[in-house]
Amino acid sequence: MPLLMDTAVTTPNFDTAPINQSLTSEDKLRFLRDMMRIRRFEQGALQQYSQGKIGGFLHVYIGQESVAVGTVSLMGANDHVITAYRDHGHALAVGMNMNECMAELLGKATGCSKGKGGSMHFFAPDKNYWGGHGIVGGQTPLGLGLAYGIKYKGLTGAALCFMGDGATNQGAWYESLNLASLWDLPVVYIIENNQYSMGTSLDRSSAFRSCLAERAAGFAIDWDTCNGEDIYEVRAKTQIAIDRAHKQSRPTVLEIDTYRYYGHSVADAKHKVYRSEEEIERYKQNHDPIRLWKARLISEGVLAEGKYDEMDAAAKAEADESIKFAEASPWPSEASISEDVYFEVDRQTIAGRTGKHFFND
Amino acid sequence: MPLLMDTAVTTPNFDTAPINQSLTSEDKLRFLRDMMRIRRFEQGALQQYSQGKIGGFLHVYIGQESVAVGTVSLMGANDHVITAYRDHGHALAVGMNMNECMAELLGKATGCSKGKGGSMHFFAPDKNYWGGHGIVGGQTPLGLGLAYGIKYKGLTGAALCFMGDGATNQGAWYESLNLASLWDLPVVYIIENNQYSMGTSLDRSSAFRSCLAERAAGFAIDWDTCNGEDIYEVRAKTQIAIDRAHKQSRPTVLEIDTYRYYGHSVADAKHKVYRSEEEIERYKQNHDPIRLWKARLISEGVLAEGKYDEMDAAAKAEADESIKFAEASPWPSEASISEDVYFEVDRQTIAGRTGKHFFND
Amino acid sequence: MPEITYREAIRHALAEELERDENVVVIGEEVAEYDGAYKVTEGLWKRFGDKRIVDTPISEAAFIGMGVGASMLGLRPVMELMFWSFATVAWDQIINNAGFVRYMSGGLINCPIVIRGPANGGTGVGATHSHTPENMLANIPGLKVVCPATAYDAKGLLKTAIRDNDPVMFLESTLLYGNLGEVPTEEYLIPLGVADVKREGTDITLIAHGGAVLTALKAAELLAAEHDISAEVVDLRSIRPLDEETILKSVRKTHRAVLIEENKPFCGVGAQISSMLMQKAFDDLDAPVLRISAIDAPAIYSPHLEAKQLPRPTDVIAKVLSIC
Amino acid sequence: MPEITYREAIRHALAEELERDENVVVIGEEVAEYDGAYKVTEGLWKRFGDKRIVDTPISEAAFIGMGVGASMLGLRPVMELMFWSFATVAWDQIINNAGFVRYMSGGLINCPIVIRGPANGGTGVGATHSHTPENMLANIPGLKVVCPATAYDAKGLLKTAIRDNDPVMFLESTLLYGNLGEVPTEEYLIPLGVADVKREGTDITLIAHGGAVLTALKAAELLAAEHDISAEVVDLRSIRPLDEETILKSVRKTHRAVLIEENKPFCGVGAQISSMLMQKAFDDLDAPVLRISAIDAPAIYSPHLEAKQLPRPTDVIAKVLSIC
Ligand SMILES: Cc1ncc(C[n+]2csc(CCOP(=O)(O)OP(=O)(O)O)c2C)c(N)n1
Ligand SMILES: Cc1ncc(C[n+]2csc(CCOP(=O)(O)OP(=O)(O)O)c2C)c(N)n1
Ligand SMILES: [Mg+2]
Ligand SMILES: [Mg+2]
Repeated sequence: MPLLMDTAVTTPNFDTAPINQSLTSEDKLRFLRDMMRIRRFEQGALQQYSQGKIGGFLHVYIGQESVAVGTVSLMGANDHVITAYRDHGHALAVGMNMNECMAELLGKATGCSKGKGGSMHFFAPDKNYWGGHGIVGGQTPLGLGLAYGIKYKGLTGAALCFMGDGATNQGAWYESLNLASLWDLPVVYIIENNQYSMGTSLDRSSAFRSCLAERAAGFAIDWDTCNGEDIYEVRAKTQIAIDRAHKQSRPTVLEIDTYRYYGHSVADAKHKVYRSEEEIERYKQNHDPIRLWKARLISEGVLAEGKYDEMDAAAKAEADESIKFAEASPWPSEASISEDVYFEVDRQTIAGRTGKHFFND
Repeated sequence: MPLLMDTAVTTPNFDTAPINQSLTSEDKLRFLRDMMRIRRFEQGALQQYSQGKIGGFLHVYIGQESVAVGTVSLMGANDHVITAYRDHGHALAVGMNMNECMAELLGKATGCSKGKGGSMHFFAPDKNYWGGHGIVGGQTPLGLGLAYGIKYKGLTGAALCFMGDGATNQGAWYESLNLASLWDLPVVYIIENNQYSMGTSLDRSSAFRSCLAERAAGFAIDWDTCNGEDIYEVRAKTQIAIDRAHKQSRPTVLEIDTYRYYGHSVADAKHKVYRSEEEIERYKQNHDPIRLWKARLISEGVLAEGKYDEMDAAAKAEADESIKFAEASPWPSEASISEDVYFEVDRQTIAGRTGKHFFND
Repeated sequence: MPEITYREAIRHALAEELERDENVVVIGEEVAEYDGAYKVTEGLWKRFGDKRIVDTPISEAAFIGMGVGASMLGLRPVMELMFWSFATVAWDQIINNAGFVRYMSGGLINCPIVIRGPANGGTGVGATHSHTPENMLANIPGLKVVCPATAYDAKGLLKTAIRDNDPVMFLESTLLYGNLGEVPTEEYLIPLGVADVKREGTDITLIAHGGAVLTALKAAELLAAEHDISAEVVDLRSIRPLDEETILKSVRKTHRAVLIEENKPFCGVGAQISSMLMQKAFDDLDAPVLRISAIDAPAIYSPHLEAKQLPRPTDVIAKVLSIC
Repeated sequence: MPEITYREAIRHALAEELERDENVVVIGEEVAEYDGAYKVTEGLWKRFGDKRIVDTPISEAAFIGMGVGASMLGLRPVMELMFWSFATVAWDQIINNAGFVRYMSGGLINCPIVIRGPANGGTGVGATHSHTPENMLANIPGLKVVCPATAYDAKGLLKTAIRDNDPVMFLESTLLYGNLGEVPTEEYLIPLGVADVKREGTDITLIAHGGAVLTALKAAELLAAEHDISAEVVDLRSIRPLDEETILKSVRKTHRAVLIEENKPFCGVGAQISSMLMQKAFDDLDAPVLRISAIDAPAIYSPHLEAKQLPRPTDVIAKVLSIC
């Protein structure tokens, strides 16, 4: 499949889409800043990981920042987000702060999930952000449930449910598509197609006609593809899906082509074996969302000379600060292992005090 | 969705398809006899059920006989069949005898599964018949596995995997479709679309464009629909799929429209509530596969006057006989509850005699 | 007190909670227009309409996961599995999402969902349809597991389960649906985590849950009548949380116990209780605690044998006599 | 004898069986071109090629079910789950199809499949990725369950599992993959259902499986050195079939036992063994059999706490001292 990012076809001018026309310079600079913050945050995380301060997996989002930032920029009060384990970008995009995120990576009590979830499990329900889920495809029925809840409550909103290209091969998603279409649920499934599921390229994992999103057609669901390198396009196409959710309460599958520069996780030692250095370099040079957006804003006269470096320094400083914060934060207590299992126990309600809930003794 | 069986469009003359042209009169009469045998067998079973001799569920295939008989008539030595719990028709079509089937329904030791499986679990691996499976959609990966095995062994064959319209909403099937297409596996998924999954009509269970089978397109799999009332059409279209499996090792999804006259299972008290008497009557009058095939054979001069009644009497006698056989058969012994759990234990191999396998004491 | 069936008791619990809280929604296969495969939800769709009583396609993974997601937003979905056996296709959603989302989010999210349906053998539907997963579900910290044996308990426990703010797995039995029991007309709730002494006795404690409670009661009757043995019957009712105190109190009185379950034996609920008694009542025991489970094979179909695979009063009596 | 890692031992078992029987095929995510997420299958694809070593998409339900179907036709698929935790999305295929197809067909069909992969906590991957489902799997009559603790056992047991004609669930541990152990160069097989006394002792029996065996051995060392207590360590190796005789023999010698598992406690493997000892060694026991399991909460992420959630030698020692 020729990826949209790689076609010679000139991208239509998505900057003229109404949703983009209404953007102020501040908005545009905020997108840049948010992307840069994600990148700097993750660079900090990588460094912490290499120092052995972060356990388990670290799935880095670098290269894909425009997707989270572009889509999330469209969210209103009743729109919700849920994603898989590659979740730092979405977390920062919805407004989580670096401190709670870095502290979570280090497993500290001040982490967004009190050190219980780790890299794959960031949550901020107060920001309509429902995680951060480790089982591939497992979040797709949850996303459906968010849409169900929105509709049940009579609200006008959408559930943006992100997933990888590899996740499209989990059965629960198809069940979800059928329900979404059958019941007119306002869910937008956004496939972040970075062309690999771990070490498996798209053509070795998935059979399709023109693209993965087209599989939605069989369920009578509208779908589209999108060049993820361009925030304008991401916003324009996502807005169509959100409108469809808000106005017609209908689902959409939107496949956004993108690319990750790092391995699947930091432990992915072979990521320069299953794909070439050249390929990675080509994306960095020609398709980097930050680089492209920067160029765009310069050409639009929005980004002044010197401003970029200033923003970058600020992002880096914020990331450095978050590392300090995380390092200085306390570990969760040993007793906390047994907290947050049951609501009723945590609140010490009558229910929580009745009967034995834990069975070590 | 206008069902093929109900469209006014004149059916193309599938009798001229090469696979049908080569049929002898005996072949055609055999199809009739096989359909009649299925019907008479199940009528006998219904009677046994109403006498309380059969436990649990009894999912009757009556009305759908042309599908099993037509498709199975095309099977060669390396073609295999697997289906769901509505499995009596396929069982008799592949050549299982009524005795072992009726005895299984009554839970007797002489049953095809020694009384262990019951109505939903008929098996005859010697006839390439792999059951009989109770979990909706659960057989679809198994069917894929049969195709995998065929291909792995370098054989030219196909796995025919039957499923209901409702089963198309189980996720494992979509995973299977992707694998079948990606790996060029010779599997033919045959959706027996009888328009209901229990009390739920197709339009209340499934969102699709033109039909369920079209969902396969998203996986780059060929698909077709078929009027199941006509054996010629069933054979012609299934043969295309089998050829595709044999010659190109490619999968197919074939949706065959059909209808069940009885409830979902005998316990389905409301089957005249969720659909009308008239609807059932219309199918019986205008779309009954046995009635239509009989008329066809008479018009072709293949079925002589009086022959039909003779065949019907023979089928009924065979069914009656099978009831006698089943009734006269012994119950499985209490000890047999613990047999057939482990191969190694049953054979009393060294492995089977090492360590404790069962934990009641 | 009026007598109603176990089925009706569940239905009344649903109706009362639907009435009480507009966030309660009943979702499952055939629960609405068909009135429920086992008629538990009969009449609810007519009364509460499309929004509150929802028929689903055969997509357990998606609809259970959907219920979990909706519960995170504050709905209180009561999901019906036509059989608990079908949880096998939704296992990930139940275990990982319902079970763990509160923990993984450091307590930010909770999941007030109930998943209910029958979980029992003995109805001629074979191995795939006769699962009794209470042991597996209760293994998961984060889930609660309830197995009512009577109409009274079913109603009181289900109402509590629906109001509970944690995910509650509610395991019923098709074999109990038709059983009559006294149920008050006034509202009542039964807390989770409180066992019920269904019969008092002094010589031995029979511990059971779900359908096995009736087997235990029957055995207790026969033990009294034929062997002059006074058996106390403890109905666990709730598997997690578990009322260890009531169990221990009884065993400390009788000094003997037999555990009865329809679970398969290996790592069944009986194993857990036995190991607990080993640890906490070692010196109180005058004989080993014995267990009776289903015969350790997949559930057989044959109507002639099926009932023999499950614990029978005679099996209980034999075990009791071996230690009394 | 040469020392190789647990990982290599598994790889050698695979290679030898691939060589020996052309029906053996290794299937799973990233097992071929990537050499395995944990490098267990490293080099096999290069050596055996596309037909024998097969990469799959992320579709566990379909590919495990496919393996079951292919095994019915006589193949001997060895399926890798990247984590046993992902069995949750293939639960139905494992339980109902691999577990029950032989039974439901009255013995007409058998299913010589092996499903293998790591099943352990302790690697910083959180609750959804740290399942230890041996208790649930062994609850299913029809399945066999093996949990090797050493390189030697891993190799010998896996070779046997592949030749076994029943479905064998083979649970490894990422924390053991790098451990070295002596493994003979000559071929050997270890039967399923035979426990191994990993250390002899006279005062107490420590019973464990998988990674917990190493914890038990460490504890036994410290008990000897610091408390003059001689602990015997029984490694179950195979959970189902289970070697009750070796367990009983040891306990009848030492009269005391502590069970150690990385399972969660409720209905864990330890519960089963404890209940068995209650029944069969009641009069031999001088103290209650005690259990140590993982702390009863979903697996926590925090690197600081994770190891504390799993049984540690100090936990074992404390339990032992409480009854010795
Ligand atoms: C059910 C399940 N199977 C396997 C895994 C292991 N795994 C984690 S991520 C991943 C690749 C997913 O790729 P994709 O969906 O494309 O997302 P990306 O990593 O590219 O963002 C795999 C195989 C898992 N977490 N869950
Ligand atoms: C996973 C699962 N969910 C639910 C059921 C209960 N059930 C058995 S058959 C059936 C309807 C299936 O309809 P369809 O696939 O159209 O087949 P048909 O009965 O029409 O032949 C349902 C809901 C089941 N056996 N397995
Ligand atoms: Mg990807
Ligand atoms: Mg149907």
